[in-house]
Amino acid sequence: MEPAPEQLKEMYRTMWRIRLFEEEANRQQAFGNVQGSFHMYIGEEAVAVGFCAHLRSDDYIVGTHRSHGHFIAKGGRIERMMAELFGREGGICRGKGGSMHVADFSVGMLGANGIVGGGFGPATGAALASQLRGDDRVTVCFFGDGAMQRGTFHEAINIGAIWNLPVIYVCENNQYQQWIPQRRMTKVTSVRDMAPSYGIPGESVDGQDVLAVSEVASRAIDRARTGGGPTLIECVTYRFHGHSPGDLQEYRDKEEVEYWRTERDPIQLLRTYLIERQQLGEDEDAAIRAAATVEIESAVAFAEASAFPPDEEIVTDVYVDAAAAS
Amino acid sequence: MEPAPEQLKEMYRTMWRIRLFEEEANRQQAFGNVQGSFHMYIGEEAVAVGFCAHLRSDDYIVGTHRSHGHFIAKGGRIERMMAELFGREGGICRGKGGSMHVADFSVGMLGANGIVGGGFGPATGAALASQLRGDDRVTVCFFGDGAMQRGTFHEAINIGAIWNLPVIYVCENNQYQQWIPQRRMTKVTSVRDMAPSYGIPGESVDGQDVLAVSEVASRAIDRARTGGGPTLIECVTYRFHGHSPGDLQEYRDKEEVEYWRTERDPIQLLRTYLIERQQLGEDEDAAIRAAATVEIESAVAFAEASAFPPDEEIVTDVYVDAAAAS
Amino acid sequence: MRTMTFRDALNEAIHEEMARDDRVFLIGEDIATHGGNLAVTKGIPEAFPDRIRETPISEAAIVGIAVGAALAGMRPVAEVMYIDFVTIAMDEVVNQAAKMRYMTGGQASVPMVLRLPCGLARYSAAQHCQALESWFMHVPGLHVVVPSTPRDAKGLFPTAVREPDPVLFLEYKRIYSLEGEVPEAVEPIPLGAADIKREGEDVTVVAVGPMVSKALEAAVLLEDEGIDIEVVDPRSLSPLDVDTLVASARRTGRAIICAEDALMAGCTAEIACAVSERCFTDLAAPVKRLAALDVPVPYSPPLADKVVPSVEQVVQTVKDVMDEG
Amino acid sequence: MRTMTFRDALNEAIHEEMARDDRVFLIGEDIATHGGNLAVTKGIPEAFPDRIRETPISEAAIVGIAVGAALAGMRPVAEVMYIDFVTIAMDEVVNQAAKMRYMTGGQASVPMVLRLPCGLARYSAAQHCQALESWFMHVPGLHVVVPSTPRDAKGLFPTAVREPDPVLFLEYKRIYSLEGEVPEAVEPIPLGAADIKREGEDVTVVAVGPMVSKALEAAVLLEDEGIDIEVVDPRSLSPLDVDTLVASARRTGRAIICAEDALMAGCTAEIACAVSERCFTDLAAPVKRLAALDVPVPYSPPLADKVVPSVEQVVQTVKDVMDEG
Ligand SMILES: Cc1ncc(C[n+]2csc(CCOP(=O)(O)OP(=O)(O)O)c2C)c(N)n1
Ligand SMILES: Cc1ncc(C[n+]2csc(CCOP(=O)(O)OP(=O)(O)O)c2C)c(N)n1
Ligand SMILES: [Mg+2]
Ligand SMILES: [Mg+2]
Repeated sequence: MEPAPEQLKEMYRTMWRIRLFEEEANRQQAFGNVQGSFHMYIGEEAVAVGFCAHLRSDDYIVGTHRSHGHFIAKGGRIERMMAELFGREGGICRGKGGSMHVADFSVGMLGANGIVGGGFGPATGAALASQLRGDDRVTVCFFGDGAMQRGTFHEAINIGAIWNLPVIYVCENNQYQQWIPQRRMTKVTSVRDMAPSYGIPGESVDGQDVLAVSEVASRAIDRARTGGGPTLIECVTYRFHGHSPGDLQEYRDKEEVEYWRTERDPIQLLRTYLIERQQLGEDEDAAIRAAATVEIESAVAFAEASAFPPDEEIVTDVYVDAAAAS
Repeated sequence: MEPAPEQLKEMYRTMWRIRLFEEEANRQQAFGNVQGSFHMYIGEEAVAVGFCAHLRSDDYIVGTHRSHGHFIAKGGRIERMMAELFGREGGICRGKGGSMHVADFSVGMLGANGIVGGGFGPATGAALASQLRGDDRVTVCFFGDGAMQRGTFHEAINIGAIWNLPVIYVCENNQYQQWIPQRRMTKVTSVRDMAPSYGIPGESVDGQDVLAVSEVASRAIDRARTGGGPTLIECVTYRFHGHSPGDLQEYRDKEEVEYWRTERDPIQLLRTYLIERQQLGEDEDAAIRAAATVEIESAVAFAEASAFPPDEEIVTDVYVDAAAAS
Repeated sequence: MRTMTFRDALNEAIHEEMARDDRVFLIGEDIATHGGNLAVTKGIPEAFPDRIRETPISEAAIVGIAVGAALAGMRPVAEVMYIDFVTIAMDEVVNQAAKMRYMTGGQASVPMVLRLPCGLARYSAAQHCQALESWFMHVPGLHVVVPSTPRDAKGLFPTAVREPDPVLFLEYKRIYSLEGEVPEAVEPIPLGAADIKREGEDVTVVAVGPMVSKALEAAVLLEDEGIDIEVVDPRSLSPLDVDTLVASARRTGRAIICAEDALMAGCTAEIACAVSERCFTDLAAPVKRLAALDVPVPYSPPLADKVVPSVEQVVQTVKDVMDEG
Repeated sequence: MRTMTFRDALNEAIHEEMARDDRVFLIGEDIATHGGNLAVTKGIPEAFPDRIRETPISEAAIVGIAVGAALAGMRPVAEVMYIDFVTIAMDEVVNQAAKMRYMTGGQASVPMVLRLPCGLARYSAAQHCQALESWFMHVPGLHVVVPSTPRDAKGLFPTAVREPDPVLFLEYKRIYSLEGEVPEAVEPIPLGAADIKREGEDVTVVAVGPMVSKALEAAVLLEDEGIDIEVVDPRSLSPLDVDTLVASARRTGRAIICAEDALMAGCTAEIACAVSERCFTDLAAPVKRLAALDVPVPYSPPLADKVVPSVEQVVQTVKDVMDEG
């Protein structure tokens, strides 16, 4: 079922917010305001957006090391993520996590993860919590094509399957794992082909086409929510930037990158689609970008205005603050 | 290709040696001469024997926590295994390993393992050693149906596959993992169905029929030896005894056990086959058992004659003995 | 007062916590069959059929799932069949459970208990007999609890379940059958509260887990020789109640630290250091450690029996310390 | 003498060992691309194309495969990209590699090196900055090596490769770029041989890994104040050269143990204990530990910078110890 025009525009808007957030964060990274590990999601926006469009605010998602997009798509507070990247006390994790650990529990974003494949167990566990409580929340577990080779993929999906948990395993197959082409590290041509090992449905979808993603996502989420159990979904996508800043990218052809950037940009694809159907006018398009730009600018302002955490913060949050908790 | 009668009789003999070894060890366990974890292979003999019949002495095998049968089938020194179970210094591991750690490196038996699924990596590594050296050895990795759910299964087989290593992954599907029926822990009906996840051939075979096992084994071993890469093979089998001594076995029906013991005993099946084809006479049959009985009796005598290791042995073999090594 | 075994006391505590709070559930291998691998979860499947989950042999997932369920508001009690297998789930314990609160700036809470049967038992050799408390002491964000008596098991378990941060609950297998007095109702015992199991004047013997009853036996033997030892049980190793240990050592002027983990970089090193640092001018003799040999645990029963410290070794070490000053 | 970085010294050592022995091969993630994740394996794919294996993201398999290849007669040098991820392969390290020789009564040999880049760097937060040496010191059957200078890296690596038992080779990421003198030919440095990096009279400063250069800097500052410290680098933590440490502490009468791992149950606890036990009557002040804070490593740069001991802290601790006695 095709999303309503307003819903599509909302997706379009969210993709722009992700894109502009990251472009700005990348600039800030170059300036030295953002330190640490930093992995850009640009090019893959349709995946996070296509899935999160169908999630409720009390549903859960579990991210990866490349999770700015997941955070924004799930409705996380963007200015607090920027402050997090700046390492400030106004950061969503009070500056303690940084890019690889962004999380916003107020909207069910249970955290990025510095451990590739570290999210399979926790995502499955969040889904188990829903099942035990008898609520109808759904958990979406995002992971990379590289993460698929971790043992945790196998262990957790098997359990998700035998217990029929409300969880969707979403492989963001951007075709590279750090500097290595995915095809060298598996003999399987599609991640979907691994679903039979767990006796669950598998799907593969064009991850640049947010409509396609949205459709597959909607079906899988509905199924999970109504007791139909897990689905394994591959979204074929591409990261436009290097694995992390300074990546020389000698492992892939410039033409390949160029092709994806120009022909397969999920934002441009949706834009063309909307414009062709006259669901988006030039003005509205400009307004969407302008609003996103303003939002990102104010996120930077928020981050800059926030102080670095005081030294005492080094030792807090290791354990619950007993005084505060009681 | 059917094995020659002499080869079949050799398999028959080896199955008896395993059976009688374990029956005796089990008695010794009841007497208290054998302590520690103790898992019996009786009922599953055709698997180890059907595979090892096609291995050279310089090929490698990697076992499980249930490895007396693998040890004997690969040609390990039986009296030294008995002494090991007795915890004596004449034991194959000088009494330090016990049942879960029997190994005989002189015949390529690289060790049982107390960690379920602990063998996948090491087996794959042994096969990598052969590939790096350019020798034509093959490694057989035995594992249980329960081990299939460990992450190591997934990680190691994927690497075995992408590197095309000379290794055969053999699932001894005895339908239980400790006290839990395998079917509760996976939605897959045959382990073979997981082979496509790794892009390698998968087979499933009646593990009580040593001829069938032998045929599948021979093909897979030949393929591995000639550069054809790994195979994933399921042997459907059954353990006649409990998981370990004292197992109440409330989790399975007595009738089921009875059925497998009487109708599906791999030794009796082969015996009937040989007798029907007049490849084995009553006398020869009796002689085979008698010889095995004598062998086991002398193994017990050897074990009893061996002393417990002296106290100083507690601290040796933690690291190489520098004096001895130089 | 009624007496019961450590196993039964723990079982009772599990029952009570599950009855009290329906967010508590059990997850692990073979826990709902035959009363569980080591018969600790007897009766739970009947009493709480919906809150006990038997898993495949997937330790990394067991712990990872517990982390996720805890993040989502449940109170998982996970079991890894033997502590030796927690090696498979160290990422989940160390990088996920322990660090989540910190990495999220306090947003996340991981209120989970990880039950870890540990130590020697039944001659099951090197991969089934380990004691690994010092690894977990070294990881900020974890609590490490080592009960030594049925009563402490009964009192520490509810504390562990109610704790908002992850607790590793170490169960020395050899004391499951230890009998002891357990009141009908036991107050939850706070973490970080050492317990003086026997008062004494001459030597402070800090004893962890199964060393507690050995130290108490040694005390009786030493009494005959006119030596009066104080036996202090830290009960939790993280947090560690250094104050109580130090106060005792200051009073007696001598301290021995006894545990069943391997000597090198073991829990005895941390405890001995903590005491030494603060009692430099108070001690008549150096703090001594009594721990397991630095070897994998051998199978052969006569060898295995010599790996961890015996009552006789406690007695001898106390005498040595008395002789030294 | 020529100078080079720690990274280049190690790279040269890898080249030389691979040229010397064709059983040596490398296995790990991204090691053959862009010179490896931390640029240590530069040039190896060109020089030894058949002996470098890039793997999927499968740490348990990487180490398990190394164990198997070692059992079958090869000399694997495995890399886990950051020590934080060795948590995924602890079964392979602890239950397989470390215990194989013992469990098989000496039949098995596991001559493998596990390279573990560790410690803080580039503000990569709690899951990419750990220092876990004490875990491995606690496991009988493992060797633990922590080079602190380019020269030691060059001398310790061949020893590690030639060792018949598994060696964990800890590479503090922040010292990859440290420059130092390295002779054209470096003799392999035996394990268990501490090195006195600076002789001094007043205080023994035992320094592990990156703390060595900080201690040397502190020495210069302290000289101005008339305090003369001796800086001792254990170089391997298992085996640990207690004799050299004790001899130094006896001579100076004061000892401080400095490392970058977390304080509680860290490597400083074991070293401090070993010295305290044997120097009871020789010391003018208690042995002091200087280690990382007991916290996960925070991202925020100003906080992260305060987690491990600084030169100033070394200076201050030395002064405190001088004041104490
Ligand atoms: C367990 C683990 N191993 C290795 C790494 C280092 N690492 C970080 S990202 C990455 C590549 C991940 O590839 P993929 O899962 O495809 O995600 P992508 O980066 O392509 O989004 C690697 C190897 C890690 N963080 N965790
Ligand atoms: C990693 C690990 N988890 C759990 C155990 C405890 N355990 C020993 S044998 C066993 C069942 C194994 O089942 P399977 O692999 O099917 O082998 P089988 O016993 O049937 O031969 C279990 C759970 C173990 N030894 N190692
Ligand atoms: Mg990828
Ligand atoms: Mg089985």
